[in-house]
Order: sequence, then C-alpha cells, then structure tokens
Amino acid sequence: MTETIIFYMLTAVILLSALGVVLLPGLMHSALCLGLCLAGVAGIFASLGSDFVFAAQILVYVGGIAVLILFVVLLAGSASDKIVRQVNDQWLPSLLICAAFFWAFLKITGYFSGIPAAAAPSPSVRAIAALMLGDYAVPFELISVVLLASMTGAVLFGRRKAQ
Amino acid sequence: MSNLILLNPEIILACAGLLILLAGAFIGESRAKLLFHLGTISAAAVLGMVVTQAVMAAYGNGTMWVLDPAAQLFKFIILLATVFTLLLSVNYHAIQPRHVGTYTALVLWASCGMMFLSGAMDLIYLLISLELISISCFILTGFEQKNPRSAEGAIKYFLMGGLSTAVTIYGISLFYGATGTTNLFNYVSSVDLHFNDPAYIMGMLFILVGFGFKISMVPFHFWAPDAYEGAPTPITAYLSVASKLAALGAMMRIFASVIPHYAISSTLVIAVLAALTMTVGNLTALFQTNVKRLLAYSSIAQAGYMLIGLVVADPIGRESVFFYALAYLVTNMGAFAVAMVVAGKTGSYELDAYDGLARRSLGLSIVMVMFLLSLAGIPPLVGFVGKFYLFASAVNSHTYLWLAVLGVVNSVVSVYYYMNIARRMFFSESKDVSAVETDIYTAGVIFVTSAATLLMGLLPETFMRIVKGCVSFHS
Amino acid sequence: MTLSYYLALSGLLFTIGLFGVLTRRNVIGILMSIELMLNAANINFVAFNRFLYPGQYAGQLNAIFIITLAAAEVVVGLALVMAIYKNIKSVYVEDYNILKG
Amino acid sequence: MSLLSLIVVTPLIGALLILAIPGTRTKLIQGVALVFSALTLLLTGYLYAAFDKTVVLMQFVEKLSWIPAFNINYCVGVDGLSVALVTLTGLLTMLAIIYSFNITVRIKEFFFWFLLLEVGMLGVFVALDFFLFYVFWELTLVPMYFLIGVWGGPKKEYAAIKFFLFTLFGSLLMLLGILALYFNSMPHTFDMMELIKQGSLLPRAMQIWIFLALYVGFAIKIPAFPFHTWLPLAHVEAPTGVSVILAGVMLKMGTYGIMRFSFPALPEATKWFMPFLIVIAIINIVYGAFCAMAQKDLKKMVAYSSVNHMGYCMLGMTAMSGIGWNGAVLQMITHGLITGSLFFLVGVIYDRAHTRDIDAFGGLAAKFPVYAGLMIIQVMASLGLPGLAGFVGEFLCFLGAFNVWPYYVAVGTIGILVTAAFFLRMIEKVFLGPFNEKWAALKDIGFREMVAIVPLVLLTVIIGVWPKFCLDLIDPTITYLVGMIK
Amino acid sequence: MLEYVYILPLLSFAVAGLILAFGRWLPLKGASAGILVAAWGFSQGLMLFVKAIQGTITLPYEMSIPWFSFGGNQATLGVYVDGLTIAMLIVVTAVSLLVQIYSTGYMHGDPRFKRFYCYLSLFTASMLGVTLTNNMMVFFMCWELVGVCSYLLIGFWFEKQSAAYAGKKAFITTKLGDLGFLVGLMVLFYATGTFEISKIQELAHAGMIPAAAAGAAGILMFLGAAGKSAQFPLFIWLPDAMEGPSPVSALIHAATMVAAGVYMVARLYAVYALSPIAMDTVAWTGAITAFMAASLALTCFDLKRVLAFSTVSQLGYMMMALGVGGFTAGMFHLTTHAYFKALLFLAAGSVIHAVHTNDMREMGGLRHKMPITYITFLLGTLALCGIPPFAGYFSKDEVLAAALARNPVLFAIGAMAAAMTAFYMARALVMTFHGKPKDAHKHDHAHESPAVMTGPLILLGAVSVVSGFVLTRHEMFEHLVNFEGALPFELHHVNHSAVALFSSIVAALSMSLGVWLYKARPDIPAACRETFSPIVNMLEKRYWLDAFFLKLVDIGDSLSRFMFSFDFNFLDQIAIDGWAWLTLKLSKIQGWLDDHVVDAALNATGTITMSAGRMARLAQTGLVQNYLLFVAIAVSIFAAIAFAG
Repeated sequence: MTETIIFYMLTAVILLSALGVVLLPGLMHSALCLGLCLAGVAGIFASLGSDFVFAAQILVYVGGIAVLILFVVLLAGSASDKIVRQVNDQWLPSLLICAAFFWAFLKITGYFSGIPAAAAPSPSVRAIAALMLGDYAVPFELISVVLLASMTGAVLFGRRKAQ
Repeated sequence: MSNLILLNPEIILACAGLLILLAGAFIGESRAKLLFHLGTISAAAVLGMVVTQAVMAAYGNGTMWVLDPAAQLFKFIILLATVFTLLLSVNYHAIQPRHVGTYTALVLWASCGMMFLSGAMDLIYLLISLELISISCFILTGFEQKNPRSAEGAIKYFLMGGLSTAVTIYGISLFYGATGTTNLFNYVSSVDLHFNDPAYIMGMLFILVGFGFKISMVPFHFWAPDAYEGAPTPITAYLSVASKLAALGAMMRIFASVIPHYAISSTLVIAVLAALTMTVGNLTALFQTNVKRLLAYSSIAQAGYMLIGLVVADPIGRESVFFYALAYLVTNMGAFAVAMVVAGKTGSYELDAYDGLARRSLGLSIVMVMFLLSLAGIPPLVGFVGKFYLFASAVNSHTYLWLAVLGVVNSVVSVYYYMNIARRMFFSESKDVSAVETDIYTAGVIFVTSAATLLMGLLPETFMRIVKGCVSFHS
Repeated sequence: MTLSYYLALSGLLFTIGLFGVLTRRNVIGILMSIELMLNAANINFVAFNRFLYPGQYAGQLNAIFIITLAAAEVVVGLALVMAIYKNIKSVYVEDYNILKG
Repeated sequence: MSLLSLIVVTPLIGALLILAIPGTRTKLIQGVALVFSALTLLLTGYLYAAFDKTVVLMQFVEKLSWIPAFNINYCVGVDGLSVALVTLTGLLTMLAIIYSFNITVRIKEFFFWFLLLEVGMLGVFVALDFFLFYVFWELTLVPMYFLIGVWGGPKKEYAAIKFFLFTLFGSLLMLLGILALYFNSMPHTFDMMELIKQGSLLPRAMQIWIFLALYVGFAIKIPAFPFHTWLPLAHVEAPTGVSVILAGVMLKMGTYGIMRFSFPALPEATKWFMPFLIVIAIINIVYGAFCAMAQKDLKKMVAYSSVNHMGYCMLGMTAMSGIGWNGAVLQMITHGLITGSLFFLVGVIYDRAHTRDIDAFGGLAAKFPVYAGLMIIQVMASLGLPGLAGFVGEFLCFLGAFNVWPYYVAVGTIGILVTAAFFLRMIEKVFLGPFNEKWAALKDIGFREMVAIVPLVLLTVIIGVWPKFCLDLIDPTITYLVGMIK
Repeated sequence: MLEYVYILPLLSFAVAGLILAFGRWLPLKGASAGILVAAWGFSQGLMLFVKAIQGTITLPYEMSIPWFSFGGNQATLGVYVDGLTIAMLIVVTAVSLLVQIYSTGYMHGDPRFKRFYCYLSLFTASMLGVTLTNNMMVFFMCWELVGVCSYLLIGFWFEKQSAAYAGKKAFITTKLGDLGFLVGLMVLFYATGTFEISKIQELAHAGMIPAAAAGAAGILMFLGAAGKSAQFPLFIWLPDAMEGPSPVSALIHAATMVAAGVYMVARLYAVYALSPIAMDTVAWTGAITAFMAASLALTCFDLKRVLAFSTVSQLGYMMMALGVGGFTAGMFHLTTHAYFKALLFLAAGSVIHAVHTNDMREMGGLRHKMPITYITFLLGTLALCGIPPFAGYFSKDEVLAAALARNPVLFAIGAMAAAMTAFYMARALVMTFHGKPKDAHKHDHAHESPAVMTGPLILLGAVSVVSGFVLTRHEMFEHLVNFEGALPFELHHVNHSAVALFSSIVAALSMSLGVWLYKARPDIPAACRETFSPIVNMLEKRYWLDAFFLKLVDIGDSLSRFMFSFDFNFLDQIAIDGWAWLTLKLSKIQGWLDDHVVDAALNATGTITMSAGRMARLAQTGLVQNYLLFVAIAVSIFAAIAFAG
C-alpha cells in the first residue's frame, strides 16, 4: 500500500517535472525541473530496491549533470527566453508521433501486465561491484575512456580563448 | 581473463591516445606535427599487431567480446582508415598546432571504440563502444572552432546522435526485458521463445535506429551531409569510412550472423531501407555543388549498396559486404584525399574548383576519375568488383533480385554526378592554370589508395580469399 | 505494484522527452529532454531486473553504465553548445541552418 | 603470352607510354600512337593470316586463372566471327588515329584515351570469359566519354554523359543477366563456351529473363529501336576519328554479343524473341532511313543511316540460318568500313567548311573531283550498290530473313529505297548542281585524309567484288553456331 | 572462242579503271581504249553469232568459278551463253562501239571527256555482265551497276540542276522497281534453291517450281523490269533522262539498258511460262505502256523526249510480245529496235549538236543543212514506223501477230500504238527537217556534223534498213533465239501476211496523215490542241503520273520529317520536356535551377530522377529538429509495422 502511494507520488513528481522540463519557457526553470525529475527517478530506483543505482543517480545525475546544466544555463541563458516562444512549429506532428510511440509502449506494457515483484530486494552493491570488476571489466574500463574523451572535448571547447 | 591479451591492440591504442594527449601538453607548437607522426606510428603499430594476430590465428572470446576473423578484418579496415586520416591531417590547415595532441588522441580513441565495436558481443559493451566513437567524433567534427559550419555540423551530429542513442538505449532496455540479457552469446539459444514478443521486436527496431544513424541509413542520415560538410576534411573522410564501416561490421554481426536470419522480422524493413538509402543518397547527390557534401551523399548511397549484402546475409552476401568495405575504404579515402588537395590549392570545396583540373594536374585528375569511377562501379576498378560481388549475392538469393535491379538503376544515376566532377576536370576551363601541388603525406595516401583501387580491381583474388576466410562470425 | 506500471511510467517519460526533443527550440532544452529519455530507459532496466530477472544484477549495472554515458554525453553536448554559441550567438536550433540541401 | 593477349596489350603499352611523354612533344605522341596502333594492326593482320579457316572451334585460346573465387578466368580466343571484327578494329583504329592528327588541343590525352579505347574494343571481341568480356565492355565506356566530351562538338558534354548513362544502364542490366547465368550453371562459371552448353538447359522463363537482360545491354549498343536516341547525338558531337570508331566498331559490339552469346546459349528464349526482333529490325531499317532522310546535317544523316544499317544486321540475325547470319556478320564488317569512311569524309568537309549543312553546299563535284568520287563510291556502297561491299551483306541479310519472315522483309525493302533516296538527294545537293562560289577557296582532300580513307574505299570495293575472303572466314563458324541453335 | 567470252566484261571493267587512272596519257584521252575494247567485243559477238548460225559451237555453254559460299550455298561467277545471249551481246557491243565512236565527236572538248569514256566503259562492262552472267545474283548486281552508270551519265552535266535531278529520279524510280526484283529474286531462290540460270531453267522446264511461286517471283521481278525498261507506271524517269548527252540516250536509254528488263524476262522465260498470271501481267503492262507512251509522244515538242516516249512505247511492245508468248518476236523487236532507235537518237544528237536546242519548234528546214543526218533519221523513222522493207516492219509484224494470236484486244491496242507511232514520227521528222526554219539564227549556225558522228549514223542506217530482212532469211533469228518450253495457254491461229499487210497500211496511212498535217496544214494540229485541250493537258501532264510520284515523294518526305520529329521530340524530348515542365514547376519552390540540370533533364528518366532528387533534397532542410522529426516518424512507422502484423 505504502509502495503504491510512493509510486504514485513519485510518478506524479517525475511526470509533472518532466513536463516542466519540456514545456516551461524559462530555461532556468526547466533545468530546476530536470533536477527534480531526476531525483524522482532516483526515488523510483530506490523503491525498486536498487540501492546502488539510486546512489549513482543522485550523485551523478542530480548532483552532477543537473548542476552542470544549470551552470551552462546561467552562462548562456538570456532574459529574452521568457518572451520568445520556446516551442517550434512542428509541435503538432510531434505530438502525433509521440502519441504513436506511446501507443506502441502501451502494447509492450500490456504484454508485461500483471507481473508482480518476485522477491524482496536485497542490497546489490557488492554483487554489482563483483560484476563490474569481473565480467564487465572491459566496458567498465572503456567507459573511463569515454569520459576521458568527453572531458578532453569539454576542455577543448571550454577554453576561454580558443584560437 | 587471460584472453584479455587479445584485446592488447585496443588497449595499446587507448594508451597511445592518452600519451599523445599528454605529450601534446609538453611539445611546442612548432613541432606539433610530431604528434601526428606519433599517432600514425602507433596506429600503424597496432595495425601490425592486428595483422600479426590474424596471421597467427589468435582468436578467442571474452564474456562480452569476441575476436574472430570478421572482427579482425574490420579492425584492419579501421586502423588503415585511421592511418590514412592522420596522414591527411598532417598538413590540414585548420588544425591549430596546440590542439594537435587532442586531435590525434581523439582520433585514436574513436578508432579504439570502433575496434571494440567490431568485436562486441554484448549490447551494453556495444553501446559503450558506440558512445566512445560518437563522442570522439562529435568533438572532432566541431574541431574547427572558428568555423561556424564546423560547429553547426557538430551540434547537428550531436543532437541526432543523442536522440538515436536514447532510442537505442531504450531499445536495449526493451531487449533486456524480453530476453533477460544483453549478452549475445547466451541469447541465441533462447531466440525462439521471444520471437513474437513485442518488446523484443520493438527493441530490435530501436537498436536498428542506432546502427542506422551510424551508417547513415535513410532516414537516419540527415546528419551526415551537414556534419560531413562542416567537419575538417580528414575527419569527413574518417567519418565516411571508418565510422561507417565499423558500425556496418557490428551490424553485420548482429543482423546477419548472431541472430538467425529467420528470426529477424526486420529483414524486410532493412531491405526497404537499403533501397531507400541508395536511392535517396544518389538522387540528392545529383544536386550538390559542394564536393564534400556530394561525397557525403554518395557515401550514403554506398551504404545502401552495402546493405544489399547485409540483407541477403548468406555467406556470399557477407563476403560481398566485406569486400565492398575494403573497396570503399580505399576508394573513398582516395577521393577525399584528392578533394583535400584541390581545396588546399583553390581554397574551395565547390565544384567549380575542379574546372580545368586536367590541365593543371593531369595525374591528379586521372586518379580522381579513377576513384569516382570506382565509386560508380566501372571496371576494372575495385568498386566494380565490389558491386559485382554485392549484385551477385542479390542475384543468387532470388528474393532480393529487386534490390540488385534497383542498385543497377542507382549506379546509373550515380554516374551522372560522379562524371559531373570528371566533366569539370576535363571539359571545363579555369582561369587559374597553375599546377596543383600535393604534399608528401597526401600524395602517399593518394598513391596507396589509387594503386589499391586499381590492383584490387585487376587482381581481386587475394582479397576475395581473405574475405572468404573472414566470413564466418564467431557465434 | 506490477511491472506494467513502471513500464508505463517509463514509456510516458520517454514520450515526454521525445516531445521535448522534437519541439523545444532551445538547444539546451533538447539536451535536457534527451536526458529524460535516457532516464526512461534506466527505469526500464531497473524495473525489468526487479520484476523479471530478480536474481541478476545486469539490469542495474546497465543503468549505471548508462548514467555514466549520459554524463559524458551531456558534457560534450554542453561543450558543443558553448562552441557554437561563440560562433553563432544563439541557442535556438533553427538558427543553425547554414548547412542544408 | 599468346597472340591475342599481345594484340590486346600492345595498345595498352602505347597508352601508358603516351602518358609518360610530356604533353608538349606532340609529334612524338602522335608517332607513338601511330606506331602502336600500326603494330596492333600488324598483329591482327597476322592473326587473320594465321587463323585456320577450316576449324570452327575457338583458336589461339589462352586461359589463365584470374579470380578463382568466382571461377573467373582470363580466357581469350577467337573464331571466325571475332577474327573479322578484331581485324576491323585494328584497321579502323589506326586509320582514325592517322586522321586524328589534325587534333590540336590536348593531344596527349586524346591519344591516351584512344589507345585505351582500342584495348577495350579488342578485348570485347577476344574475351571468352563473360566477366572478362564485361570488364572490356565497360572499359570502352570511359575513354569514349572523354573523347566525346573533350574534343566533341558544341553539345559534347550532354552527348557524352548521355552516351555514358545509356550504355552503362544497359551494361549493368547485362551484368545482372550474366550473374543469373553464373548462378544457374553447375559448377558456377563465367566461361562463355561452358555457359553456352549449359544455357539451353535452363527453364524457358529463366532463359527469357536472362535473354532480355542481356538484350537490353546489347541493344543499346547496337542501337536498336527505341534505345537509339543516344546515337545521333553522340555521333554528331564526337570528333571525326571517334565517330568512326563509334560507328565502325562500337556498334558491332552489340550485335557481336547477341550472336556470340545470346543466341547460342539461350535457344528457347531466342525462339521466343524472334518475332519481336524482326519487328525491331524492320523498325530500325525503315524508321532509321526515314529519320536520316529528314536530316539537314550530313553527319546526322550518316548517323541515322547507321541505325538503318544495323537494322539490316538484326534482320539477318532473325533468319536463324547460315545465310542470314553470314549476311549479318558481313554487314557488321562492311558497315564498319563504309560508315567509317563516310564519317571520315564528312569530317573532311567539316574541317574545311566548318559546316555540315547539306543545303549550304552545291556543285562540289566540279571543284573537288577526288573527294566527290570517294564520297560517291562510299555512298553507293552504303545504299547497297552491288559490286561494293554493302550489297553482299545486305543481300544476304534480306535473303536469309526472307525464308522466315517474307512479309516483314518485303516491308523492310522500303528502307533500301529510302536510303537510296536520301543519299542521292544529299549527293545532288552537295556535289551536283551549280557550284556554290562561297567554297571556292577550299582545297580538295589532303594526303593525310587520303591515307585514312582510301584503304577503306579499296576494301569496300574488294569485299564487294570478292566477298569470299571475308565470308570464308565467317561461314564455317556461322554454320557451326546456327547448328548449335537448331 | 566461247571459253574466253568471260574476258569481255572483265576487259571492259579494266578499261574503265584504266581510263580513269591513265586516261590523260592515252590517245584521245582514253576514248581509244574504250573503242578498241568495244570493237573487239563486237567482233567476238559477231563471230559467235556466225558460228552459232553455222552450228559449229554447242549452245548453251556454261562456265563458272566459285565466288563465295554462304550458309551451305555456293555463289558462283560465270558465263552462260545461248542464242539469246548472243543476240543481246551483239546489240550491246555494236551500239556501244558506234556510240563511243560517235561520242568522240559529240563530246569533243568537254572538260570531263575522260570521265565520260570511263563511265561508258563501265556501263558496257556492266551491261555485258547482265548479258553474260550465269546466275541471277550477279545479274542483279550488274543490273544495279547499269543503273548507277545511267545515273552518272544522265547527271553527267551535273552543273545543270535539271540533269542532277533527272539522274536521281531515274535511279530512285528504277530502284523502286528493283525492290520488287530483290524480293522476287528471294522468292525464286527459295523456290529453286539456287541462283543459277541454267538450274532455274531446268527446274522450270521440269515443272519443279510451284506455279504460285513462279507467278509471284515473275511478277515481282517484272517490277524490276518495269523500272529498268520504263514500263507503266515507272516510265516517268525515261523522258527526264534525256537530260544526259545524246550518245548516252542512244546507248543506254534506247538500245541497251532499257532493254535489260526485256532481256531479264526473256532470260527467265521458263519461269514466266509457268504462270499465266505473270504472263498476262507482262503482256498487259506492255500493251498499256505502248499505248500510253505513244499517246504522250503526240504532244511533245522536245525532239529527244519524243524519241524517249517512242522508246517507252516500243519497249511496251516488246514486253507485250513476251507476255503473249511471242518470245522470238519480242527479242527480234528488241534487236531491230536497238539499231534504229540508237540511230534516231544519234541523229537527234547530231541535230542538237548543230542547233543547241531540243525544242522542235525552234528547228525546221534542216534537211538541206544536214543531209546525212536527215537521210539517216528518215531511215530510222521508216524503220520505226514499220514501213516495209525496213527492219521495224518485220519485227513489229511479228509482235502484232503474236498479240493477235493471244488476244485481239491486245492486238487492237498494239495497232493503235503503231498508228500513233507513225504519226508522231512523221510529225517529228517534218517539224525538224522540213518546212521553214523557225529560228533563223540557229538555222544559220547549223552545219553537218563531222565524220566521226555521221559515220556511225550511216552504219546504223544501213543496219536499220537491212537487219529485218536479213535476220528473217531462213528464220535465222528464230533459229538462234527461241523458247522450247510449253506456254501456259493456247494460241489462236493467225494469218501472218494479213497482219503484216494491215499493219503496214495503217502505218503508211498514219504517217502520210502526219506528213500532210504538219507540212501542208500546220493550223489543224494547232486547232486540235485548242479543241482537245483537256486531253492535251492530260498528255502534257503525262497522265499525272509524275505528280503522283512526286506526291509519293512528298509523303515520304513528310513521313521522314514526322518520324524524325517523333524521334527528336518524343523519344528524346517531349516525354522529357513534359517532365522538364513539371520539374520547372517543382523547382520554382526553390530558386536554384542549374542550367545544366535542365539541359541534362532532356532525358525522360533523367528528369524523373532529377525531380525525385529535388524532392529528396527538400527533406534536407538544414533544421535539425526537422531531421529529428523525420527520424521519429520513421521509428513510429517501424513500430506500426511491428505491431500492425
């Protein structure tokens, strides 16, 4: 019961803030909504018993990405954002397309309907760590190269005085 | 874990990238070219390692990856393209000396990602490799920071890439939901169970989007012309060759090998998309006035041809894709190299820069015609043998004969715009009649690629045998 | 709570994100929308893991990888936004239209 | 290296050599081109002499493994059908090169492409492996494109690309046909002789499809109605020497392909196709002649007359008998000689007057007796005057086809009449009547031009009077080929 | 003797080449060579004739060498000599010889004198080929060569537009007939399996050729003969052919080439004799031609054209004779006619040479100025009219008798033609040589021609007088030239003497009428012209046959223009321009339209491709969100496909 209540609350937070991200004219507000939304998703993870993912979500996403975006918005955002229309001309076809997507997802949802959770969640950190350094060692290392590359790019473009 | 030794080439390449990045911070701007040399050497060394592995038949697999002849073939192609790209970059004007280290490192990392990709047997592993490629390539595309075209190309590339990555990831999640694994080793045994599972079908289609984006398959190709035009030319060549072929290799692995053919409900979809890809690519190319853009569309069309073999997916179909990949590698590289030389002289990638080129440099013109004809599939050049192979596979399959017919029609259309360049070079006059010089690096690339274009066309047997040897994926 | 609730949530989140990607004029807005879509996938992974394959941890692990990838992507994306902002003083994607045809 | 390979390689060496000579040394380039084309001609002449006319099978066969993966071999050989065409190619190329010494711009490139073209043409006629055949077939395309495009007339670029696209379309379809044959043979092979043996075993529907695919490729080259529209343009825009090759040799590649392969390998389809082919042939004959009649441009008239003459050739092929096929082959050769020389002759006047408008001249016979004489002989040959080469081929074509398609042939004779009409009208307007003083300053035909034209005229007369030396070569092979279908 | 007869045509060919190449160094610019060869040929012919009459050689004689083989058949080159051949041989060589001698005078001073002799030799060679060959393929070849020589010689003075035109007309008209010949030849080949005359004859005599095939072949080949021998309706070229030099008219258009058609029918008589329809076609065409041409000559004022129509008419006679079964009669008429018609032409040439005009209205009173010409012309006229005992009398009688034996209607037509012949010849004779000079200036300058010209006239005059009489002695000619096969129809019995009497009376009366009218009462013909102006008009328009053929040519022309415009506008363009138009509309959406693209779009498929390309290009808007939308649409379509099924 509690679970249900929590789920619905989190869902409401997630969806509303997601809509906020997409629809709010001010970029600043959007970015804040994003943070809220990501936090909500973290909550979902928690409710699903994935503690490690929950932590990562909070640390990396809410703490990192959202904040980063916020910074950039502060740097590049302008006052005119609130006056200028923030939605482009193709919203109608987009809406239809999104509806189609959702229809497809509903099919999938229907296919998986009525499956209850099998067992109570158990702490996963240890198991995940074992996997990460075992079978998933190569992708784990690979991701560090990805991060390195992205960092290099950020440094490259971020320099004040790019020649 | 001992198998990790088989991944040595990738690891070394990644480390080389890191070292070069670091070295870039210490080497003076005047000697920045050294970094290119270093990069080239390391890529060449790794290429040597890969070849050695192949010669010693060092094959094997880890939990998420595999090293089989097919993977090695694609690693070979990727590394060769990397070497060419770095050689072409040496005298490319728009790369500032202080950024050479970054540039080289990124190229090496992208190549490293491609190499991982070519052996990927797990969707997450595959996804991460793809991301490594994408992220490096985004940055490389936008490398000419002063050039708004470069930045615009990069951002468009990035946004398209972002969306398709998101879709792909969602697809992988659905795939995971349907099968309980992202690993392709375990997957095969249970394929029949979720053959009609909507999550599975949807997942496969979403994954297809990711590949479609990488190989610039219609309708996921829109980024390609813009990014190609904006990117530094060596990177354009790199994107059109290495990135595309690596993704194609992985796609072959998944859609034409790992998953049994009958179990792919999407084969017809891919066939239709292949048809669309070559048609749209060729038709749009007809109107291009910018050589890079023209070659971009042409490379879209070329991907369409290659998809024929993928759709056919029997051994000869796979062989044909492999062979065509080789052909495409040398030919397209060469074409871009010549385009670079011409642009280096005239400062323009517009088609009028080619007016009267035959008068200014007959050799370069003839070589360029060779590349173009090879792309168009005229014997005795390698492009012809490749197309011959592809069409042969389609004719052999009977089911996809229509793709071959469409390919024929498209080849005819493509000749129009390829020969349009030739026309300008040979039939038109230009005001400037000064000779066009080529620097030693570019000349080397042009020489090697043109020789390969001709020789592989005349004596394709060796390569065919190699390709035949690579055809069986480990699965 | 059954699996389908989570899937529906994820689907909706994906759809909202997609809508944002397609309609948001501001390039940073698009970037954020993409993040929403990635999160939707993550919900899927974790939910599937929890409901269908409880013994495994692959789903969760995937989610973590994806979180990291998303971070890398955002970093690059923002860097590129900065780069183009230097060239074209605009954050609206319609203004990036030198290349076409 | 066998004789045939030598023949194919000689011009290639010449071409590469020319590429190595600096472009400013025009005399040297011309010399090299001449020497190598002459060498090729000598070799083909030797081939003609050494060829055993009594043997119907392939001679001088050389077979080297080329691409074993596809069972592709470098396989060359000749029989009576190809030997004649090889010799014709050697001869016309050399004469065209001699004539083309009047090219003044970009000489190096010109002769390079020209010799490369010769390689392709010779290769097509000697190849016995279908893959090799196709490679040579396409090899002719590119040099021709440049030869028309660089040195052609006002609409050269359009003509060149049109030619290229048309022919490429056909040849790619042909490629599909070849592939279909390959995959239906057991073991898979591209060997023409082997495919000919196996082709007849294919089911009828399959044969028809393959036949059509091949036919489109060949028909575009011939060119058979309605694929002929590239021809007038290409012929008119091409420089003289190239027009000669185009009409004299390239068109024969189409009919050669059909006779060499399509007919013997796909007998069922051939039988099925005959009623269509006869209609196409008749259309070519009548329609080509009428179109020629409407022309005001000399060269275009000759070009359309080629459509008409290739119609005779196809007419002969529809006979499916030794008579008609002999006629068809002879017609190929004589058309090469006659139309080739006509293009030369038109070139001569165009070089001087810079116009080809039939109405612009008048009474030239009085002023240029030699030129007029040569022209009249060749025109007479072209309209099928007995005693000259055109007649024998034409007559045999008609005679052969008459047995099977009497009524069509009767209709086809209209073509003869119209051909006579437009050629005579041309002679009347250009050479007869009062002399047009506007051209008083022109000179009669020069030495270089004579060297290029006179051998063809002589051959025209010789073959006309003594066709034996041509037909003896062809007849045994043709009888054998016809036998294969029946 | 017979063994070397093949040398005759070869030698002539050689001489033609010799004159062309080395003429300027030979005596008389090469004319001497031609004359010598012709003389030798004539002597050979004469010897053969004598020996054949004496019976010292066996006829027929055949000799051949293989020429080339085609698809299991063997074509041969060779000679076939029988009586018919010898008769024709003499005609050809004799006339050729005399004409060549005559021409040294007539063509004296012409800048292309050498070439003239070259053509004449070539013609003689080809004509000998026609005469001597043993197979129909070579026959056809020489037949065509003869036509070309005729073309070249009619247009010899090609600076004159009318001459050039006449040459072309002659060639194409005869070519029209030759199409029939060609098809007929093919029918014959497939009916007999050979081209060799002796074999064809053998098969025909043995009845091995189906009557239908023989009829078809006969009629079709007769088309060729009708072209060459100027039979209805293809005779329109012959009057125009008079643009050529008069010796040419005498040789080619009176004596030899035009007779080739008759000779061909005679050569294949065995085939014709198998089919009554073919025979009737020949006979009726001949009769109609004889009548029509004679009527056309009535109103003509051009001396040579009168003779030309007369020739046509006489050729019609010959054809009629052959068609009614009068094989010997026809060939006999051919022989005699060759001499006196050549004589008439040469005499007319002499007149024209003197007065430089062809128009009889500008002549008159020349008999005193040119006595030899006058007398020889008179002899020729009398021979032509069939006045005994001149040559024409004998031959024409036989023709008429043969016609009567077959069908009285044919006889009636023939008789009417004979009457008209006598009338118009009298008219021509009177207008040219009698009466007052109409053009004093021309009359004053007129003079008798030189001996090289009058010599042949005299010789021919003599032959015209005696040949009929001599050749009928002991049935000499019939002995030489006869048909041994069976005719496909029965013949009536005819009283020869009565026919002879009747025809000579008709001729004499008609001739007297002509002389009287034009000499004493020239006003009556003028009045008649007024009164019967529609008829005169019809005759001057040549029964509108010329107009008819011109119309045909026009139709051909417009057809050709139509086809070309179809080719150019439809096949190559319209389909294309239509698309180009569409494309243009499409392209208005975007400002760019490369000129080159429009140009290239001249190709139908090209244009479709181009417009498709433009559409494809439209998608590349440059707006990344559009791209994204396209991607999303594509994916949703995927989803739809995946879940619809």
